[in-house]
Amino acid sequence: SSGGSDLQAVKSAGILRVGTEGTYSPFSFHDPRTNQLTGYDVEVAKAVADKLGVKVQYVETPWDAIFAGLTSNRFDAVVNQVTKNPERSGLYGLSSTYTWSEGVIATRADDSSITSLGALKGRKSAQSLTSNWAEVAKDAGAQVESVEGFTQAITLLKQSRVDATVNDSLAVLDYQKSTGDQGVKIAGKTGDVSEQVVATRKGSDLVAAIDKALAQLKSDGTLKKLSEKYFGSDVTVKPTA
Amino acid sequence: MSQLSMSPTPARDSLVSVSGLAKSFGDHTVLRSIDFEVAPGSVTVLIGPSGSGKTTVLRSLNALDVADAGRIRIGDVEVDFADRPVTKKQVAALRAQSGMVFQAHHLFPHLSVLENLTAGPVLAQRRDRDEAETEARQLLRLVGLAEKADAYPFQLSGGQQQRVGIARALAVRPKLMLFDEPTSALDPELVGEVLKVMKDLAAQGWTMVVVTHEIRFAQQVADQVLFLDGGVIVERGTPAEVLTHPGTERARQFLHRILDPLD
Amino acid sequence: MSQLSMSPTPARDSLVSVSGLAKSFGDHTVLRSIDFEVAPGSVTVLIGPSGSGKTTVLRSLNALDVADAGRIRIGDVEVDFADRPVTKKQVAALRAQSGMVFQAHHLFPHLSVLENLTAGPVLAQRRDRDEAETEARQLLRLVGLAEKADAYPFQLSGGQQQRVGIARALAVRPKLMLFDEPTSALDPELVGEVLKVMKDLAAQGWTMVVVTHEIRFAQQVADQVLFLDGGVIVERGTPAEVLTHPGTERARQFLHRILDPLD
Amino acid sequence: MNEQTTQLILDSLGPLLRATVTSTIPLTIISFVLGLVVALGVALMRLSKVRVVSGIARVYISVIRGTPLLLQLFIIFYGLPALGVQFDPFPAAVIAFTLNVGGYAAEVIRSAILSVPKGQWEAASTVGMGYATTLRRVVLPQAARTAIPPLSNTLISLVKDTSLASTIQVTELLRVAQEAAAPTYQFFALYGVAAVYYWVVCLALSFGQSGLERRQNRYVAA
Amino acid sequence: MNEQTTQLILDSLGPLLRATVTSTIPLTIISFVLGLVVALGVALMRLSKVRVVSGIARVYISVIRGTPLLLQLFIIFYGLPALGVQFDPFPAAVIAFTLNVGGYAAEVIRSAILSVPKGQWEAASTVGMGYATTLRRVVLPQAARTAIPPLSNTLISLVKDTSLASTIQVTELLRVAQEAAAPTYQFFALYGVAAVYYWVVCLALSFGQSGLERRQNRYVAA
Ligand SMILES: Nc1ncnc2c1ncn2[C@@H]1O[C@H](COP(=O)(O)OP(=O)(O)OP(=O)(O)O)[C@@H](O)[C@H]1O
Ligand SMILES: Nc1ncnc2c1ncn2[C@@H]1O[C@H](COP(=O)(O)OP(=O)(O)OP(=O)(O)O)[C@@H](O)[C@H]1O
Ligand SMILES: [Mg+2]
Ligand SMILES: [Mg+2]
Repeated sequence: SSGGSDLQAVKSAGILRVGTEGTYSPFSFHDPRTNQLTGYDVEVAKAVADKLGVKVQYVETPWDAIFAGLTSNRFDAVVNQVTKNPERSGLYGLSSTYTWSEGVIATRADDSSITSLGALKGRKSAQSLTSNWAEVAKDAGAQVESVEGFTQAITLLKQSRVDATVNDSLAVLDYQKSTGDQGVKIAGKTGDVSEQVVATRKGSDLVAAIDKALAQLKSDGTLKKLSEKYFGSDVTVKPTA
Repeated sequence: MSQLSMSPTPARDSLVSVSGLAKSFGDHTVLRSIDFEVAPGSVTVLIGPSGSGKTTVLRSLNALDVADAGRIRIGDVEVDFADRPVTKKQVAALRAQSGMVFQAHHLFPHLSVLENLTAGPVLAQRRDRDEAETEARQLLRLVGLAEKADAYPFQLSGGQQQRVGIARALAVRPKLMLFDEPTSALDPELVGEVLKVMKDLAAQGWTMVVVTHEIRFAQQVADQVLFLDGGVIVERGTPAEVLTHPGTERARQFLHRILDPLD
Repeated sequence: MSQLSMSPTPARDSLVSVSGLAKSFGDHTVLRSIDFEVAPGSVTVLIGPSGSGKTTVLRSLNALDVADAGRIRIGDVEVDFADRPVTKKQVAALRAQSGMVFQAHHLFPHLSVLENLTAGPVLAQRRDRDEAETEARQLLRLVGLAEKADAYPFQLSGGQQQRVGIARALAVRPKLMLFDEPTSALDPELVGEVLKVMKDLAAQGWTMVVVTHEIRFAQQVADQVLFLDGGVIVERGTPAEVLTHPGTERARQFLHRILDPLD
Repeated sequence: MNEQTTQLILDSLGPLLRATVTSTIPLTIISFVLGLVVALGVALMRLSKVRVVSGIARVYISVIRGTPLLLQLFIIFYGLPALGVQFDPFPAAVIAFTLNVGGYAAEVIRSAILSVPKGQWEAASTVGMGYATTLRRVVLPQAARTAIPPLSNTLISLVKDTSLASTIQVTELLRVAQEAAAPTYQFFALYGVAAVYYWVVCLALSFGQSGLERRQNRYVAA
Repeated sequence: MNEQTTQLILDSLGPLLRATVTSTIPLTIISFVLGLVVALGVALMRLSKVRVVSGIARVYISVIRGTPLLLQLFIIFYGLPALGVQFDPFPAAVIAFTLNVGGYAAEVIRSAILSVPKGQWEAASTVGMGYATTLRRVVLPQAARTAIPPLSNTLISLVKDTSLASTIQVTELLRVAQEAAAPTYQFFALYGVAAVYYWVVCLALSFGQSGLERRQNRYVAA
């Protein structure tokens, strides 16, 4: 805990400071036309702040430094597709889940040898270490090549230096949509589901307030609307299959 | 207690008085026990083999090297080096009494000739710049370089550089002028111009201590000649005594080798 | 066509023959038209004011500077500099005829004395190392430094360094030895030791061209003296002719200034 | 290169230029000037005969040169708040780069000072100058000649190192390139544009260096 | 620092050490040695009297020093395959660092060569040595003395720059720190451990430098 009440501090300042990457499309990025920060996570954060009755202020920070920023009180919460896992639960105050996503396997369009996780065994898969999809690929027996981000993973895939990359369906779909790239396809699902949450400092009383706000956004349909705007489907509920 | 008297003292016979001066660098004893006096307006020439300690004597007089023992008095300033520690103030007071002309001139390369001369008076002695410049131009006339005031050192010949070095030392109005082999780095044709300036200064009554191998200069200009060997003054006297009729074998050999290198 | 004859030629009177030698640096003409001959086994002394072109003559003989016009023949190698371009091979052939001793010795500081001497024979002439070392030790005995074979240059005095420089030049067995003011950077006491080595070489019959201000050396050792001024040889003859009874006013003044700097 | 990429690059030219001028260049210049001041102090400490003083300077230089700049930035921006000291991004970046330049340039300045012949110190003291005056009027002006080429290396490295400031929320050139690239995944193309900007800045600085060197050489023979 | 973080740091010490020894250090050494070879070639080209040759060397140096190293790595690893040339991560990193060191060290070597007095070239040529022999036996051994301190700067920078190789899949020290940090986002703590390792390597190199300098000084007066 960071001493006093975070919620009180946010309320009295009238501002919720949100750490986000700003270079992670379609979740948190700059609109090329207006240069405004936008994206799914950005809008979710805004909606949460609205419910809390405060303004939102985004602090753009690279992923590597984003939790250092949270800990050193540069901002109050991280809204940037933070995936829930037990280690993180131990270190940070995590909200309830606001997005579910499925793992998918992306391959070259002309490669039909991989259709399921099982087929990854012994093959090369490019993974960003900061996502937990690396874990999934490794567990499936893939030879994991570490990369900085999704773009580099796709580049290696297209240069035939790896055979696949396991990632969030949302990320792959957005890539295909924004680049029109026909060289890459979704070859199969992993069957994993990951849960994205808002992170705050450990023990922060903001978690409860954010959870309440998220519940309200879910019930009044705001989250669903945002999801459909960015992904064409509702990813704010737990998938059934 | 160290003694540093800067108040006027009664007139004495000598301007410089050195006694029991000793100096070692690490284990290596360079000066053993040097005693000599310099009368005001006189020229003292120091000769001796390489490594005998000539430069160290001059540097001790100027306090560039701090002696280990002995006393040095120049004018009204006296420092007893046996009393430790010798303070910065004492060093500065002693140094201010004399001007030094180096073998390798050490002019400030980034300053013009005039700026070289005014650096001491203006930057260190805080004298008025205009006045210092006027005086500097006079000094340049004295050394025959009036028209070079705005040149940079690299634009001068070796002999001219050395003459600027002399003028720079004079510019701080020292009581005593020290010269360390001022002509030995010069082209033989240029030696004359520097020796002539020094001869003029002597004629004008400047007190000078000169290390040189120019035996002829010593013969013509010196009032006393000191022959140094192994950190000790082994002969002293008039030029005639020391140069023409040396008493020691060492001095005889040395003079012979300089005057007749081919024998 | 350039002429580079390396085949034996009939015996001639002179070892070196220079004619019409000219050299400019940019706009600045340093040598105008230099002609002279050097008989085998003779000593030629070049004197003249600073900037008159003495060093440039030596450097042209050694092909460190490539002349603009004129011919140089040393032994069997002749290069006509009017024929352009002068090839690297010609330069190397001419250079191999002579050894050069510099004012500032330019010993290789990272090599021992012995290695300095064997560098040329072993690394450049590809001679046998053992043989080269034996010869190098003989040369060190010749210059009186047999016991310094394993010292590094910085451990020697100036006079010793200069003597190593002479031995190094001899080590490549040149037909002709060139000396550029070999004693002018030395302590006066050390001048003698180098001049003596040079006197010995002359006595042994080495052919030498020497730039020096040591008038006494010239008087005792030279067979011919050339007085250079403004890139031209203005006087030539025996030491007696040029040094004692110079024909031109310029040479008279120059000699006077060197011999009597204080007048 | 397809049309879309070309358009993206063209669109980015303006914003990237703005970031260069409003952020990368000021950050570089301010940090460099302050860094030189620190470096001079550290260099003089390192030259001190008092062992403790020169020891402190040694450790400082060793730590600064021995650890990644990124970490130095992180400690100042994310670490110091734990000790109750909090800086905004730009000041934090200036502090980190200043301290970094201070460590690197200290060694350059020290060796430049040592390259001035001892005779210059002695000549200055014979005409009565003290330590400070000699340093300021005699030694440093001459040391500058030796120091300019390696210092310009430090400066040119700094230009590119400022890109690390993006990690502590300073919106400089590389950050703007990343922002422009994110929606379209064209990181490669936009990094290329950024590289060209960096190169142009470095070229301009190299010309500046040549000019300075020429000025410094006016008092030595050609 | 809480218990969990302490445990994380302790657990990471072994793997980080392994990465330092098996990856960071070999990458540094191989690239540096090859880089020196490139640098010597570029330096000699830069000194050439043929304008085209020295011009090429100039452009090379300017581009290498004027653009971020990160981008040079990206171009070689992600960019060259577009031209049909594809390297594995480690070789790609070696190539990039070699070329980078080549650009920086070239200027150092050039100025060190120029610092050897012209008289040494002349003396060598009077005893019959050609260009190559003079360079190898006379000039370079003396230039080494001048070049060692700035080259050791280049080497120490390289140690830290190898961390950029993590961006092209080389599992070096920083990468292992990131991997260890990823599950818990404790980047800060693990970067700290990595920084200590970098510092130790740099310290060791500094000692090596002092040793070399002492060796070089054996033939000059104290
Ligand atoms: N700073 C120093 N450290 C150690 N030894 C020194 C130092 N200065 C001088 N010496 C030694 O002291 C001795 C005397 O030196 P000094 O320069 O006074 O001799 P010198 O008579 O002027 O000789 P020269 O005619 O060669 O100039 C020499 O052996 C010299 O090596
Ligand atoms: N490489 C060069 N470039 C330009 N000018 C030069 C060069 N070498 C020599 N000179 C000029 O040529 C002239 C003659 O030089 P040289 O060195 O031959 O004279 P010198 O008679 O040996 O003089 P000193 O007695 O001073 O050694 C001088 O004016 C000198 O400045
Ligand atoms: Mg002396
Ligand atoms: Mg000459």
